[in-house]
This record gives sequence, structure tokens and C-alpha cells, in this order.
Amino acid sequence: MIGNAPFFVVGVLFLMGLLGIFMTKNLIKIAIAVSILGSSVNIFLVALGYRTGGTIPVHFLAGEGSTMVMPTPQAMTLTAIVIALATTALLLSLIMLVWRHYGTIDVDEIRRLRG
Amino acid sequence: MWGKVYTGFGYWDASAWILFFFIAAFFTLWLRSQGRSDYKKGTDQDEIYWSGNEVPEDGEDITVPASSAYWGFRKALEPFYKGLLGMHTGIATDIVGYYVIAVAFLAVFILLV
Amino acid sequence: MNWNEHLPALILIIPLFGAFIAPVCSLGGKTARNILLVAISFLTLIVAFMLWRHVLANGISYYVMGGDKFNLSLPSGMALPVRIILEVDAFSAFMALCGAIVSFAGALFSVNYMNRFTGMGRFVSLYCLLTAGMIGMMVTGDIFNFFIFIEISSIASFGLIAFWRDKPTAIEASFKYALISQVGSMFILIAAGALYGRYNMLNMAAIGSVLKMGSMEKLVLVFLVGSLAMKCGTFPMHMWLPDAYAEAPTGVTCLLVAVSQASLYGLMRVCFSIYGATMGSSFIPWMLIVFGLASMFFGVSMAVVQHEIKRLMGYHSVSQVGYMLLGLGVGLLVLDDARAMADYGFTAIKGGVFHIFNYTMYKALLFLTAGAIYYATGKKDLNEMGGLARRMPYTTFMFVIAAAAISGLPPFNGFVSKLLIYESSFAVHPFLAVVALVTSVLTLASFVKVFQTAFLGPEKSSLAKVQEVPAAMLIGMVVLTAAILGASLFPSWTLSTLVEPAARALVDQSGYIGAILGGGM
Amino acid sequence: MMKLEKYLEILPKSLWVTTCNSGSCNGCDIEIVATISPRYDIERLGMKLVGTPRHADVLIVTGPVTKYMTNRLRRIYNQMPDPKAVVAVGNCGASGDVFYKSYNLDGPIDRIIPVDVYVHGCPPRPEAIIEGVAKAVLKLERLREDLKKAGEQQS
Repeated sequence: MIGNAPFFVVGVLFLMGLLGIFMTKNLIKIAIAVSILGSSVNIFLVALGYRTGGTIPVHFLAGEGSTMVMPTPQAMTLTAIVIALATTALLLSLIMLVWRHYGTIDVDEIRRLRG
Repeated sequence: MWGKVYTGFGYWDASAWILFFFIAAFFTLWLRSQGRSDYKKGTDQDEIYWSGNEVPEDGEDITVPASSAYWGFRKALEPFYKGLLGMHTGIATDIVGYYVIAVAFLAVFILLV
Repeated sequence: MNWNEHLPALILIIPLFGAFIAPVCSLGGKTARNILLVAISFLTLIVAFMLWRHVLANGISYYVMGGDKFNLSLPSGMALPVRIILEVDAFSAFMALCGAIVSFAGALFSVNYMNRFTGMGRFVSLYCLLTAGMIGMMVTGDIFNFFIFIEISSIASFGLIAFWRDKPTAIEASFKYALISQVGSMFILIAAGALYGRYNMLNMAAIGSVLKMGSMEKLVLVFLVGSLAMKCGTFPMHMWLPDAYAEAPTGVTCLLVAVSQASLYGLMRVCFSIYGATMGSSFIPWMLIVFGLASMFFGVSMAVVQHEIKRLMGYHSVSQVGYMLLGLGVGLLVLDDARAMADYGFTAIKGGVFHIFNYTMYKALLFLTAGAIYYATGKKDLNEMGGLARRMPYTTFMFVIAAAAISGLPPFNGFVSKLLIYESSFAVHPFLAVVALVTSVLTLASFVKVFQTAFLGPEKSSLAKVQEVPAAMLIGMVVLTAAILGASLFPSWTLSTLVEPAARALVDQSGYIGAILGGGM
Repeated sequence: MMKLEKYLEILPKSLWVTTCNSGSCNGCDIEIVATISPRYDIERLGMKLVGTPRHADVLIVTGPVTKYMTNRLRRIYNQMPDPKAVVAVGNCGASGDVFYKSYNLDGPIDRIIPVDVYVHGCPPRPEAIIEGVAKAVLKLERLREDLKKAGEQQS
């Protein structure tokens, strides 16, 4: 049961992120919610890679243990973090430009393109 | 290369259609060549008939704008378009909402069936 | 080592190299930058063509980054598929060819179209990056790399949609696309992670070989299908698409069409190659068909009432994607029924694949003609146009060809692919074919409206100074027109050389898996 | 270019007629409509109403010509192809009738365009209109002969 705790956290964070996108009207808060969503997925990836009692998969530091942790999820997580960083930066700069053009960051007001 | 494309029920042959196109074009051009050419050029006889009025110089005054095209179609389907346009609110979170609802719908139903 | 084996890597490296060299090159002035843009996209096109030829001749080609085998063998004899792998079968090569043609046409068009704006160094860089991301989605054989390429293309397209950042609507469209595609990518990533957690593998072929249908796999399938369907603009999740297509600079819109096709490629890859016959129930195929019908009908009925030219075409993209989903969904429905597959299923897949090619060509051409009108007149609203046929005869000619092709008028290529889809979906249920036919009629109706209001009618005084667009833009359009006319005049040749190998590769799940695993790990 | 003789031989007595209301009270127009309706049915004689002067042989004008209609009537007349004939239907068109010397008239019709046949009555009966148009056929035949001669002299 306790082994599944990270996945519950992931689920809760993911739902929090989604709800944050729907419930808030402030664009900055929506960007934060998107980041939370990304973080929850990153936690999911990291949690997947964990093996109980595992050691790092490098031979001269491996020590006695024969269970090794696969490095792939870490690599995936790092890549995902970099991508999330880029998109968050882009989202924030877009929000800045939205503020400059529309004079508001209320998501309900930004609807010139519709229909 | 010019062969037929079989669809399972029939076939499609582009060359037959192109042949037909040339025959139709020939007839069209022949009919057109039969028109009268004895009108007096430069007089009112080669002007546009605009109910006897003078034709406006600027096309701006006589074009039907695109928004008015298919007005009747849109009017007849007013309830349908009201619903459809009401769906396109243009609010960013609504767009995400439709997406998440669609995924949730799929997720629930694929586990049920 | 034959250099032909490096083609899958080359097709990625060339645009990526272009993206990073662009800022340096733009120091050399306008001409150097324009030459770079055209040269990079032309090289990509050539490599895509050679890759396609190579794949047709030698079967599936794969490329392992940093090694000659994709799995790492431990001394204990255990083999782990860890390396990054590119796998190109006939379907991927076909999609990459379509994408490269469109990218080349868009680049030629952009050279003049974007001439009046500053910041072109960034534009060229992002354009090449978008091309790289798009082609990467098509050639990768690894589900996590698929996610990475989706993100690369998404980020490049956010930047390109908001390229005219002094236009409020462009920023708005970019923000909407960024938000929804970010949420979508998270779903894709969680699906990729779940597959990894289940099978310890990320390689699509390797996953496909061991996949067993369970609740987890079902959820993964739904996440992937939902997100990729959103990225290619199916009905309830299409609202970002007309906004983004309408507000991006036209050369970019042209490329975005190909990017949405790359997402469709991913969708088909997941459905056919990873899941394929193990999918079990017919729920997902039916959902693809229903999504297809909904996008077709509602997309086109929204398009009929639009009066902004690129927005109208954006809604048409939604409806045209519906045709492909319908054709491929019908094919997926009968995937494990050999008799129905031979009867009509394979025809449906051929129709869907052929429609991908046709749609990419004529929709890109339509967007380019819309961009040419915008370049010449500075107007986007159909209400303010009229009588342009006298001023822009070449553009008009190409618009008519593209509009006839998209409406499915014989003898153009749109008719052939639609005919294949109608007749095969009729075998499943007549209602499917009826919706497809009605959609085709409404498509014709809305393009008649565009043609009549923009090109016909009396000349307006406000458009008296309009001239035909420069030659480079015309050449960009001619490339696509030639592709359309070629596919129209020689449909059986196109079907047998271009479409059928791709359709066969799509259906052949064991071939896709066997080419990598070579008969088991 | 001058293939006119050939055209003139096609259906010589089937007149295509267009109407112009130059300010009448609509009484004459209703009678014209009655003329094409089944009871009188001029289409059995090969005649029919067309929507544009570009296709017409005969112009039927009703009403005294008001100032507003003067230029328009002249333009419609000019837009008809040769040979052409004009039939004035109703007393107003012939003389002005009750509107005679009214301040807002430029007419009667023959001050604006040459009239070939006058049909009297207020409004004239359909039989009278048919007879008037039949008279226009004679006029047109004479015009055709003239045009044919001109064509032969040219060639």
C-alpha cells in the first residue's frame, strides 16, 4: 500500500492541476496550474523508476546490490523538465503580451477570436 | 498510369472524365461562338443592364458581402447554429474543458465496454 | 557503410542544423537568410524523397542513434532496448514526403511574404525547428521521442503563431494553442510513462510485440488517442485550430497543416502498430468513426458561416481531418476480419491515406492563396474583397484548382480519395457515407462563396492598385498545384506507388515489429 | 462578322418582349400580365416576356414618362439589340391622358424614344395589346429587310 503512495500523490496533483485550469480565471494562476500538471507527471516518471533496494546502474559504484535502478526514467524526467521549463517560459511571455494588448489577464475577457 | 482505380463497387477512370471535359468544353465554346456579334460596340448596347439605372463606377456599391451569402441557409438552421456558435465561446479554459471532457468520456466508456 | 542507411538521421539533422545556423546566417543579411531557408527545406525534400525511394526498394529502414543495435546486451544475456531508434516504414516515409513538400512550398512562399517584417532570423530558425519536429514525429520509433518531437513542434509553432506579436489576436491564438497543447502533451507523457512502467520499454515496436490488453493499456490508449486527436483537430477539441491557423503567418499555416498530419500519423501509429489486432473491442475504432463524422459535419457547418478567409479554411481543416479519421477508423474496425478487410477495409485505409496526401497538398495551397490575397490586398475579410480574378489571374487559377480538389469535384484528386472513403464506409453503414456526402456538398458551397466574393464580382475602388504577387510566392504555389494535378491525372499510378505501400505498411503490424526485433529479442 | 442575315431568318415572328413601367398606375401592367396568362396565352403565338432588354425584340412601355424615368427609359431602349420596335400601351403613354402637362412629366413616350405602335385604352384590353404587338411584327419585318439590304451591300 505504502508503495503506491507516490501514485496517489500523482493522481491528486494531476487533478489539482486540471481543476486549477478550470476553476481560476487568472492567466498566471492557469500557468501555475499547468506547471503543477507537469510536475505531477514528472513525479509519476520518477516514481516509476524506483526499485526497492536498488542501486545506481554504474558498475564501479554499484556495490553489492544486484538490483539496479534503470536510468531511463531519470533521463525522461530531465528532458520533460527542460521542455516544461521552455513551455512555462513561453506561456508566461504570452501572458505578458496578452496583458499588454488586452489590459487584462482575466481568461473570460480574452475572446476576440470566437465563432 | 492512366488505368482505372477500383473502389470495390465500381471504378474511377480519370481519362474518361477528361475526355468528357473536352467534349463538353467543345460544345460550350461552339454554342458561345453562335452568339450575335453585330451589336454596336461602345454604345449602351454593350453596357451592363442594371434595371435601366446607371451602373455604379465603384464595385463596392453593388457587391453582396460574404456575410450575406447563404443567409437563408443560416436562418433556416437558426437553432442548430445557435447551439453550435454558443459552443465556440473562444475562452481558453472552455477549449481545454471540452478536451478533458472528451478524454474522460473515452476513459470511462472504454473501461465499461 | 552505405550512406543510404543514414537517411533517417539526415532528414532530421538537416532542418535541425538549419534551425541552429539561422541566427548566424542572418548576420549575413537578407539574401543569405532567404537562401538558407529555401536550401534547407529543399534539401529536406530531396532527402525525404530519397528516403521514400529507399524504403520502397529495401523495406523498413531503421537507424540507431549511437550504436548499431538498439538494445543493450548485458553479460548475463539480458537485453534491454535502451537506445534511441528511428524507424521508417513506407507510411512514415510517405508522411515525411508530404510534409517536406509542404515545408518547401511554405518556405518559398515565406521568402517574399515575410520580406516586409523584421525578426526574420528568428522566423527562419523556428520554421526549420518546426520542420524538424514535424519530421521527427514521423520517423521516430520510440514513444518518448515522439513526445519530445511533439513538444519541439509545439513550442516552435507557439512562437510562429505569435510571430506578429503586435497583433492581439495572434497572441490570443497562440496562448490558446499553448494551453491546450500543454495539457495534451502531459496526457501523452503520462501515457508514455505508464507504458514504460508496465513493459520497461519505450520502443513502439517492442511494446507492440508484448502488449496485453488490460485496464492500464486501455487508459493509455485513450490518453494517446484523445491527445493526438486533439492535436489534429477533431470536433469537440478543435476550437484552437481555426484560431491558430487564421492568425499565423501564411507560410507557417501551410506547415501547420503538415504538423497536424504528423499528429494524425501518431494516432494511426498507436492504433495500428502498437495496439493493432490486440485492441480487442471495437470501441476505439467506432469512436474514431464518430469523431470523424462529428468533425466532418460540424466543422463544415461552421465553415459555411465564416467570413474571414483563413478562418473559414481552418474550419475546413477540421472537416477534412474527419474524412481521414472515417477512412482509417473503418479500416481499424475490420482489422482482424480478413474477409471484410479484403472486401472494403483496405480500400478505406487506402482512401484515408490518399486523403492525407491530398489534404496536405490542397489545404496548404488554399492557405497559400489566402496568404497571397492578404499580401496583395492587405485584407482578410471576405466582405471587403471582390473582383480579384482580373488582378491576380494566376492566384485565381490555383485557387480554383485547390477549391475543386477539396470539394471533391472530379477529376481532381480529392474526388478519388473521397470516392474510396464513401464506398468503403457505405459497406459498414450507409449513414456514414451520407454524412460524408453532405459534408462534401457543404464544402463546395462554402468554397463557391469564397470564390464568388473574393475573385468574382465587380472591381472595387479600394482594390484598384492590387497586383499579382511576386514570382517566388507563385513558385511556392505552383509546387503544390503540380502535386495536385499529378495526383489527379494519374490516380492509379499515385495509388499504386505512393498510397498502397503506405497503406500496406500501416496494416502490417508484424512487419513493423519484426523489422526491429528481427524475430524476437 | 456580319452573319446577321442568318440570325434574322430564325423564328422571324416569335417576338421576345420586355416591359418598362415608366410611371403608370399599374393598370396596364396588370393587363400585360393577363395577356401572358392562359386565357390569352401569347406564348402560343411564339411571344414571351423576357427579363432583360438584351434579349428583347419589342419594348412595351406603359405610363407617361416621369422625370425620374426619362434617362432610364432611354437607356433601356438603347440597350436593346437592333432591329427593335416600341409599343406604347395605354392612353398615358400615347398622350399623357389625365396627367397631361403635369409638372413632373417629361413624356409622353414619343418625346423620349421613337414609338412604332400606339395601343389605346385605359387600360387596353389584352386583345388590343396582342394586336399592337402583331403590328410591331410588320414594323420589325420592314426593319429586317432594310438591315438585310445593308448587309448585302456591305458584303
